Amino acid sequence: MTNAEKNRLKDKAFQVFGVFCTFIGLVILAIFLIDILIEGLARIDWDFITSLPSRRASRAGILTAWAGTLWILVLTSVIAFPLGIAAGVYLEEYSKKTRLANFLEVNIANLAGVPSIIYGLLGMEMFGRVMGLGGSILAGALTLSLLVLPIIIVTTREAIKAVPRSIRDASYALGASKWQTTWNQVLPASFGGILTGVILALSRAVGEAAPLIVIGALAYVPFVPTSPTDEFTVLPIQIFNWTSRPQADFLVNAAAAIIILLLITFILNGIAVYLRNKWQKRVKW
Amino acid sequence: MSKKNYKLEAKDLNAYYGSFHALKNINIAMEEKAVTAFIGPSGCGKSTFLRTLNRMNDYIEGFRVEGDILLDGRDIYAKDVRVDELRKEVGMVFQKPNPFPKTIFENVVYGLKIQGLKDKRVLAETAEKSLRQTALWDEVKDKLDKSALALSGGQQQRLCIARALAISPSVILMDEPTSALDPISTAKIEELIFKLKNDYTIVIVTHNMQQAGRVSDYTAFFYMGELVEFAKTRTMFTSPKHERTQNYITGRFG
Amino acid sequence: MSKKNYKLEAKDLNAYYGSFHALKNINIAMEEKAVTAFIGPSGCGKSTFLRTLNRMNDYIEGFRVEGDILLDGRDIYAKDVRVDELRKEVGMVFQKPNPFPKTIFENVVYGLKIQGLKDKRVLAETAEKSLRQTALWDEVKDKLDKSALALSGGQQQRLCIARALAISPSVILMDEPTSALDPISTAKIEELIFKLKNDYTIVIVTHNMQQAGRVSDYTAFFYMGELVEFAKTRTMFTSPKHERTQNYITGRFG
Amino acid sequence: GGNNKTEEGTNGTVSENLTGSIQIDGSSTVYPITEAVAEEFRAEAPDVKVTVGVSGSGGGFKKFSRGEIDLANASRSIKPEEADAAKENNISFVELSVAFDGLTVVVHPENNWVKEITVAELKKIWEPAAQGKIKKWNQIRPEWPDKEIHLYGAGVESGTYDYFTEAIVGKSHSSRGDYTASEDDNVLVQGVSTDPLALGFFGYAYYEENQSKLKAVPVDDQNDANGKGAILPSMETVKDGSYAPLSRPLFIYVNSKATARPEVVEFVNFYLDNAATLSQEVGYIPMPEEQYKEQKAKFQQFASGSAKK
Amino acid sequence: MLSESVRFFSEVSIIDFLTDKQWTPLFAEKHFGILPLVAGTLLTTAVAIAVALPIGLTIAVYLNEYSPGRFRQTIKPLLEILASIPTVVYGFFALTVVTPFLQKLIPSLAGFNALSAGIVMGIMIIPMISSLSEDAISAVPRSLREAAYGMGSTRLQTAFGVMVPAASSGIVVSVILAISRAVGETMIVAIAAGQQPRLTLDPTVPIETITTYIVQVSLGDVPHGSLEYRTIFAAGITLFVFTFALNNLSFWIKKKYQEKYD
Ligand SMILES: Nc1ncnc2c1ncn2[C@@H]1O[C@H](COP(=O)(O)OP(=O)(O)OP(=O)(O)O)[C@@H](O)[C@H]1O
Ligand SMILES: Nc1ncnc2c1ncn2[C@@H]1O[C@H](COP(=O)(O)OP(=O)(O)OP(=O)(O)O)[C@@H](O)[C@H]1O
Ligand SMILES: [Mg+2]
Ligand SMILES: [Mg+2]
Repeated sequence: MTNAEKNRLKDKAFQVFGVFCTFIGLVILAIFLIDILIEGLARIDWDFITSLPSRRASRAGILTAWAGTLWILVLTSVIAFPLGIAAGVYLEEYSKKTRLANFLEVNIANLAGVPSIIYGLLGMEMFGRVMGLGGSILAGALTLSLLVLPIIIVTTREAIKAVPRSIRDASYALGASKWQTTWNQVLPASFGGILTGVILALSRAVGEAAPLIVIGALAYVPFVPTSPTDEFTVLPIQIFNWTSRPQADFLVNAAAAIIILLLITFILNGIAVYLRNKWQKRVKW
Repeated sequence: MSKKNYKLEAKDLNAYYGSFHALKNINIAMEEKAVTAFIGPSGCGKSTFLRTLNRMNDYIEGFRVEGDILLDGRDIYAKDVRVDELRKEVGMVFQKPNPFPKTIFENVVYGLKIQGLKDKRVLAETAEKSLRQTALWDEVKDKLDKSALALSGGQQQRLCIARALAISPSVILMDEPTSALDPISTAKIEELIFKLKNDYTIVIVTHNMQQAGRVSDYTAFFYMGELVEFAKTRTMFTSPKHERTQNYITGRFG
Repeated sequence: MSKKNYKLEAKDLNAYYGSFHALKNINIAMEEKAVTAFIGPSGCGKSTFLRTLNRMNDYIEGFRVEGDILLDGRDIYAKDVRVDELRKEVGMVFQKPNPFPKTIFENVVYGLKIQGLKDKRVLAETAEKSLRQTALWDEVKDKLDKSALALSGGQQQRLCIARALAISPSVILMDEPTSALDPISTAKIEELIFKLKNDYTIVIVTHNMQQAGRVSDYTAFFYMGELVEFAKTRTMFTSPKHERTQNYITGRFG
Repeated sequence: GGNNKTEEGTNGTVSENLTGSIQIDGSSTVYPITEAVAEEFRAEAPDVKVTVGVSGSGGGFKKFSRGEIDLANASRSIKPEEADAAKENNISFVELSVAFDGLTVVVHPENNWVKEITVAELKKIWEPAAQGKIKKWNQIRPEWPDKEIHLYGAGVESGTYDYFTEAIVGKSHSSRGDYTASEDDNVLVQGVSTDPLALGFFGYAYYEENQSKLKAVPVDDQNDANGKGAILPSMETVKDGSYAPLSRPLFIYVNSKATARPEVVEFVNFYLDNAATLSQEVGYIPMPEEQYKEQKAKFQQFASGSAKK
Repeated sequence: MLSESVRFFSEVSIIDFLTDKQWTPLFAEKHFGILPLVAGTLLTTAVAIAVALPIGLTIAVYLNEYSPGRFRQTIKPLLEILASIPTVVYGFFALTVVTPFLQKLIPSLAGFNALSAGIVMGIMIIPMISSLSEDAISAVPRSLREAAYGMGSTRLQTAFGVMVPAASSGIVVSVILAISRAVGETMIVAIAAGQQPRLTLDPTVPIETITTYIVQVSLGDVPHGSLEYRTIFAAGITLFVFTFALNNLSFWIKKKYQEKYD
């Protein structure tokens, strides 16, 4: 066999492997979704979405939980995304490449590996006790923001780094300041990549229960939060709670709640995916 | 000679890429409202010197300059110089065309927009004017809202020139602005340079001796990082002082 | 004419970027072991056509060809054609130099390595040979292990030519291979082309009429996506059939 | 109660138009009962906002001793250091038991050799000295097969584990470490029901819900005073105390400061009035009637005591 | 956190902490050897990365180099859903689907083990690697891809010879983030891996990870403020040191192999 044939074979083999891997991913996803749908879909009805928690599985609903999840996600997005992107931009474009900066760089990635519960403990002390926010939505959102910031910062930096030097050169040479270059050229060109970070950050935040429990999110909340200082519960807490109940009916409830949770993620991710596709199509060099 | 007439001066300029000594003790003074051409074999340091004149090399890791570069008598490497202001004064066209991944129109008006100009009419007018100056208007007028990356090599090059002209700098640095252009477009750009000379100071890098002869008032010949000879173009092309210059110009070299 | 002698043929070729008709009904047959030059104003479709000859346009979204391109009589757009094999046959030097972000040495031997060649000595020898052919050896022999991106524009261009030569394709497509080169380097590349002609079929895009005159056996003149005239270079330069060609060659155009 | 007007002992009658809020946190084991009570209480006093958290007995007591919550759910008694912390903040409290949880010893349904087990045998299996030594069924009873034994039990940080070690080994937190642990009893159910060599323990409700997949083992405490021989856990045997020593009480703790608020007093009374039915509904075992009375009296006394202060 | 750890180490010798082979801080007879937890963390993370890195990178390359654009645009967000499935679901999936399946292949596999937990964790972090790497690869200028194809490279050679090295910075970061997520993951391991601190590198037996331990204790019934409770801070610090070392290593690798393309 000649080298060319070998290479061709490898190429084909990889293609097959690529299809295989992609389909593994998709098949697993399908298994999850189908499994959850089969188990939980029948349970979803208007009552389920609009009822309060209850000891009776058939009457229990997730009104306060999904409302809390939405609150938390929106607030977290509002806090974490601008902050994370700004920090990423600052670190990549502005900060001097000193030893300290290098050290910081390594450690921000490091923070992504700190277990979420530690963020919970930190959040409880910082936001709950010191800032006096207690177990409020705001405290929860701030805590989750801390949790996802490293992901956003690090992905932002990478996306920015990937913008070719020549684009920056062109902008600088036209008299653009650093900020203008960043804002008009670098950010638009890297926005697709940044959005991937945002998607992954959201995906992470949406499923967290432990840190929120620690900062004081509750399991039984019989009223819908109306302001960021209200107490709250979130879907993951409800889900964890239900999965650890002995009655099988609660497991069905959990599956149904998971469907709703995924739906919320879908919608939020969907917005980001839509934007990403738009941006990435525009930018091709 | 009185200093007054010099727009740009380099004094004892040395430049290094890390340990590589790219520019060696350059002393040159370029006249206002004149065209200076840089010539010399590939890799001799022309682009490096050109980029040093508006501090575009600041962003290259390990790059270092010693000595002074004066624009209107002021050191552009001084602490208090704002590089963005400097670059509005000293425009640049790069050796490799580098359009933004935006529309053609956005490319041309970019410089104006960042200066805060918003008036749509003025933007459109300037865009048209710059594109006409670079003989690109007819080719792109129907696709101003298409991506600049979908242009041919020569079109991109002219677009980059148009983009630099749009902000009306007082000095324009051009690194082989016609390398990808056909003779007619080249002629148009040369004409343009000739016209621009009335208002602007122009520095151009070129490999085309005829071009240097046609458009420039002064010529600087670089060789291996050194400025071998700098003189009136006519003088240099007819009676160069150095043998090296002579050999290079007549193509008897290497 | 017998088909035998034609290395490359295009038959009723049309090409589109989306709805933009970039090449219009091109019919051309290029002889083996000859140099064919493509000339024409910027944006007329030279690069597009060149890139169609080794299917580099496959990767551009919205790009579409109709008609046939035959290499040694076989349609290169046929289903069973392996593009990677095709491109080993039909090498290419792009209009904008695009070295890999690797060392100079790695750049030159890349093509050999992907073909599975591992012998260090052979690699080193081929690298030296190719770099000598493109007159780059002396400039880079001490920094073969440095990044190719730290080269000057002209050096990068020669590196890309060297890289394409190293895999010894039977056809070499060059898109303005000397646009960033000084006259001496240009002369060396032209000499090289002249030598290569003995073994290779060469297609070259150039804006330099003198260059076309010096190196090519045949010349094709493109205008607005059409092949206006295709003839022996000597014939075309002395007695062009079309007025347009005449005007373009003599620079009386626009 | 001291300054409120609850009619004693009547289920579910609560004075109208109460307002305010009640914060409860603590053990996730007790949570279902409290949730059920809160749910029912809401029907009685819709303007009282009751919230319940699940940050564990430890987390609950921490908040409790800082005065951040009114009631703490607990699956174990308060520890001296936690009580001290409460004292520092001038908080006194009362412990009220609200239901039983019967820890059930289970094996795989295909296990045909274990018909019953004694506390001594359980101790032999679970005590620290057993670690790495007791590995086979026949080491416990020679007639049992020469097969590995796989152990499943509550996580070491749970009140369940606390109680189990205390009851079986005799010393809290003293046991072998090489067993599969989880605080999620459903996980343990999954483990035991798929492992023919398994022996595990967890809450009665989880056994009851999964009877087809599990086999409960009668436990003999060798004390004929509370039932002779090996006894299977069931509603009755746990309630009447004959299933010993593995039925444990679950608690709520009430903060003295909170008892100044009528809604809290009402709530606790309501809790004790309804715990019997509600705890059974969510899978736990109610205490005998008279014990609820005792708890209620205890609370009344405490509430009036702290009201005087 | 630091002060809590300091208090912890004033009560427990750091030497015991690092050398004792048993971790039983909650038992009557206490041992404070962190090594079993570190081993558990290492093990599950290694399994997860062994699953996610090849699959994730393959998907990234496949989507970028082989598949048509539309396909990529649909597949990428679909795969990203994998990252947002609640981890309880993954945990039970590992326990009730993956473990029984694996037991058919490896009969000696324990019902709770690091292998299933690791594999499932790997599935969870696939999108981190596939999406971020794909972004990094597609940010490489087209001229480089053209250069490679122009030399007669196959798609595979273009991908791994040119595109992946040019995108290495972004790819390394995607892997770092994925590892971080795996290291910090709790629920999957808590449900499927058995929670038995055990100093072993055998993935077929039950283990416990640092994070599981931390979560169980902080949400369990242990009194806060006690020595037992403070172990979680010591464990947290250990984890931090662990990821710190890991990150420094990967940054060093990144620096060394990074290619700049302009
Ligand atoms: N990717 C693209 N998408 C759309 N249109 C394109 C694209 N690339 C080139 N074109 C258009 O196709 C026409 C031919 O382009 P081509 O690059 O072939 O010109 P050329 O003859 O090589 O010009 P030059 O000498 O300037 O390089 C031009 O009008 C150009 O604007
Ligand atoms: N970024 C860099 N790092 C290190 N060396 C560099 C870098 N850029 C250029 N050089 C080297 O510096 C020397 C001068 O380069 P420069 O780009 O100024 O040449 P030039 O005169 O513009 O050549 P050309 O006509 O080929 O564009 C060359 O030898 C080149 O290899
Ligand atoms: Mg140059
Ligand atoms: Mg072209």
